[in-house]
Amino acid sequence: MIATHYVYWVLFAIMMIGLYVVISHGNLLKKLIGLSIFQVGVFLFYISLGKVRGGSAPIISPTVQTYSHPLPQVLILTAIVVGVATLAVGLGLAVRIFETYGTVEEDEVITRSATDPADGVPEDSLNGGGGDAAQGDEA
Amino acid sequence: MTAQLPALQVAIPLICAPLCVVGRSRRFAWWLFLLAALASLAISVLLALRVSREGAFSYQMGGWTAPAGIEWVVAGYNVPILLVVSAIAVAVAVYGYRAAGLELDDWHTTLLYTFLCLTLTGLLGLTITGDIFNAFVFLEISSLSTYALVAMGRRRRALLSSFRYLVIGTVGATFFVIGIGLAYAVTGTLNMADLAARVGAAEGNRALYAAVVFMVVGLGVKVALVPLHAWLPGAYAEAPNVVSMFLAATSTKVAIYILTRVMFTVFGTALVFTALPTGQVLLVLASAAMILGSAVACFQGDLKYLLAWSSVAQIGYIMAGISLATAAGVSAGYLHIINHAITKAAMFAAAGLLLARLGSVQLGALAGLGRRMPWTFGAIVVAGVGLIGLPPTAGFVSKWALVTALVEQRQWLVIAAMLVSSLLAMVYVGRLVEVAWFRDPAPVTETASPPKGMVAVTWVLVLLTIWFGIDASLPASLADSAAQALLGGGG
Amino acid sequence: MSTEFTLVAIALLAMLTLTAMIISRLRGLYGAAMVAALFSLLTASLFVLMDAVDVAFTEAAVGVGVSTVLVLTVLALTHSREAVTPRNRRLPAVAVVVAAGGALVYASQDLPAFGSADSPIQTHPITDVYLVESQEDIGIPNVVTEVLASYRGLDTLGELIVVFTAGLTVLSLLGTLAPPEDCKPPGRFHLTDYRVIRIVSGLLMPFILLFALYVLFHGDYGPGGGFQAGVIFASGFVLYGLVFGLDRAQQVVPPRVLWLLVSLGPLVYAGVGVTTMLLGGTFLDYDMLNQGHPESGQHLGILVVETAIGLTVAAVMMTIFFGFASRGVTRK
Amino acid sequence: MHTVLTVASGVLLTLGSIFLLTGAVGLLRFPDFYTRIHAGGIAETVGAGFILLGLLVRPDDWSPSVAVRLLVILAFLVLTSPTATHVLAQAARRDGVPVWEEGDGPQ
Repeated sequence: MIATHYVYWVLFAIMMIGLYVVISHGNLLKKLIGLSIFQVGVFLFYISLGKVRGGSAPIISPTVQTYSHPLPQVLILTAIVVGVATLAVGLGLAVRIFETYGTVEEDEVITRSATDPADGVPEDSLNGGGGDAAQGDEA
Repeated sequence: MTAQLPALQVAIPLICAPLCVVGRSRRFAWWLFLLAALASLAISVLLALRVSREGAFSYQMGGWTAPAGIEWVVAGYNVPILLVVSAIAVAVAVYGYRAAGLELDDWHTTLLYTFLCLTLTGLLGLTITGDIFNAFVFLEISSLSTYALVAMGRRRRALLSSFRYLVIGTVGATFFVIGIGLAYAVTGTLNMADLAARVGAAEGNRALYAAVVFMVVGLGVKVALVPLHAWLPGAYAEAPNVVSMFLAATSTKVAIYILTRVMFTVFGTALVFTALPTGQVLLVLASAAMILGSAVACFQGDLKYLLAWSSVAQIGYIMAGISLATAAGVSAGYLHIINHAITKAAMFAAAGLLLARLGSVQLGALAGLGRRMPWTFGAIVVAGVGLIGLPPTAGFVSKWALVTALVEQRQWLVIAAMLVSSLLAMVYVGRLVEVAWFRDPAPVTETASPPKGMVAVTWVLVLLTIWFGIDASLPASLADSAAQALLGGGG
Repeated sequence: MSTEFTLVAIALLAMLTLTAMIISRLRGLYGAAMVAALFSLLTASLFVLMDAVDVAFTEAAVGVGVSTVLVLTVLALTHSREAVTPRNRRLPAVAVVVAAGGALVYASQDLPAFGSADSPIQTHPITDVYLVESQEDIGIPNVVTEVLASYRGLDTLGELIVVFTAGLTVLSLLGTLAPPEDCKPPGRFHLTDYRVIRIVSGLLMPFILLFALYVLFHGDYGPGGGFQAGVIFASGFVLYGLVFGLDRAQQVVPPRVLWLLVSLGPLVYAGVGVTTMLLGGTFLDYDMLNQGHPESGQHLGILVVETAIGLTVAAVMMTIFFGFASRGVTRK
Repeated sequence: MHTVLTVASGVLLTLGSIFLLTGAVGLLRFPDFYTRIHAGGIAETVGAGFILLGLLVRPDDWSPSVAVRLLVILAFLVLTSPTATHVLAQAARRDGVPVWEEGDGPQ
């Protein structure tokens, strides 16, 4: 069991470290880093499923007999891209949250959100916008 | 050309999205979204007709036959969802023509329609696909564009709501991927029909049990089933109203669909409901959702938060029906998916009318306005009656079906939870009535009445709930054929 | 498994676990970001060890490159020090982790042994379709490219749409790209003042761009493809923007052009799908592109699709980077 | 010839590993930023360079295409690594990171 399954167990441990960081840490950026670790653990798990003993990369050549399975690799290529896209969106949100709340700690954001009377007011009316209704009527 | 319809169902909104960006104009983007929505509706009607004529059929992407390539399946179980999603999209498009501009500047309105096209693409693709990893990809398309839409909300809290949704949603999606991985390790395939065929051979496999658990939990996040609902209230309430209307009516419904598809047609009732106690656990959670959602809704001071919490409760009703795993239960669940989508869309549309006129939907700001805005509040009350589940609205029909299914299975505790939840719903709808008619009007600055198009859409939706309450033959036949397709073992 | 394989695997896995733990403990986020880059590098090495060269390439480009640059840029815009985690957050986290980890370990009892050649995955008929039949149907040596662009071309289209969505979302959050004249770095400090870095990056630029093209067009025969090429192409411009200033980078690629390129990829990709439908096949059936020779139709389809991916990925990565970076410049 | 090359390759690989190891030790033990990046820089150029050379002369499965790639890697390494060290040092000096002097004690 240990000899044949150790890879899976280590990868599960890595997933769980990532998941722990996501849930327990209040810092939004740290959460995103944790999310990446969690996902990378899953990616490695998929790739480990496709590996064949003594196999080589699935690029067909006359000298090679055994190939590892290409399908998990394709799935993970897709998943990596989805992961970085999510990371970019999360980082964009974190920047905006920092600009409006002045912090990236989730707990502080929540307290500031609860105590600040300005929070009920739409952001653009604070900036002296307020031309929205007029725009709507043009349409 | 009809053979190509399944691909067009998703390809049209997909192509419209980048075109919106190229056009760089709010009007142009709106036209494209309307076009995408109308085309999807037309195609889904055609697909529904074809399914009712000749039964389920599949479409092989790229010309590769099923397990090697990706397969799309149109059958009784996803036709109702396709219809609901595209019909709501049309309503949102017409409603959004004037509504979107009230909350967003020109540039963000253009992006709004782009993201709506993308969400539509994701939801339709998720519904129609017959390949489980492909489902994950479409799930992420719809999720990512949803995060963007929520973040467009006017209040700064929208950003935090969006971020939380992003983190929770991504964890859920990753759980789903882990589940796919475990099932793939045991069966070697990703095609849903092929999976279903091979799952039977791997009976008693513990990896498969874990796969079920991970998928149900992962999709449970997207469904917002208690206790995984934390993202929902903020996301629905802080998003721009057009977005709330679209999401509340469609996104959780599609998640519920894909959950049922995985439970019934991929893993099968024998594994999910007999070998594992999924049914009991889901029933308990559904009951908790009904009570918690309605109870919290009673204490909300903001109409949109109230509606969002009521959605949590309504998801409980749907899940209760589905987790019975009987034909009557699943059919009731589907019926409630259809009816609640229309009712909730009508509710948010009415809330949008208030937002357009008052700029706020705090209950305090609505005091005594019932007489001054009879049409708006009339819509709210009728739709509210639908949320409680009283005749003659559609809500009553589906709740009646649900109670019948529950009685059949002797789930008295769940019925009790339903009753409590309905009473609580009466409280929060009653509160709205009390605020609107029996309080002294607050001094409000009078603004122009909301655009006619928005009022028209709201009332069309409201009348639709009444119509489906009186003559439920169309939704009921769709729901019945869905239940049949799901439980009949059709892969 | 051979002994060397096991030794290398255990060493890499141990280092991977260690770095993951260090990341979770580090409160200085610049440090955490750098260790996270190391984590990605180790991951990429493991991917190579497990024969996933394309994935390793992507992870190296994305995890070590793009993610790190993005996180560092955002750290420069926000706080780089994390507050102490309150104790009350730990308990639910531990509960979730124990439950999920327990379920996984429970599941692992029935997972096929690592590397076994008779697991359900390896014995499923599609293995032969991908590894043997594909050589007759498509005839490209890199099977990963074949499966990615043809058999599961729809997933890849979806992936491209996700990238497109991410680019738009960042723009929607951070506002339109600032015009070049607003992106001039604040006076006193210029990286351009360092002659060494200016000359070295000037020397490297053409090679980076050339390498990107090589990766794009060599994807049929070796690891590589549109996505990796796009990332490398974008990293060339990111380097240029970092060294010579955002204003000059944006003069080379104006925001308007970026916009067009961002949406061009999905349009081209979906356009290929529609074309094959008009020619009588199903969506993305490249056989239709050259009806006499389905093989060359497949080659053409895969090439066009990979180029579309490369275009959009490069454009989106640049958009995202410029979005974050110009935020920093214009805010000061 | 084969034996000579194998031995040479082994020696080069060992040398490279030793340099990498000393670089790592130096990174931990040196007292200030500047000396540490010196250690890191040595490891990066000399250590990695020796390892690449060792791989280059390895006679088993030697092929021109691999050799060319190794040489290209070496060329880029020689170009980029000192540049990175240089920029780091410049940036540290601009930010006023103090230089360790005899008698300052460990940092």
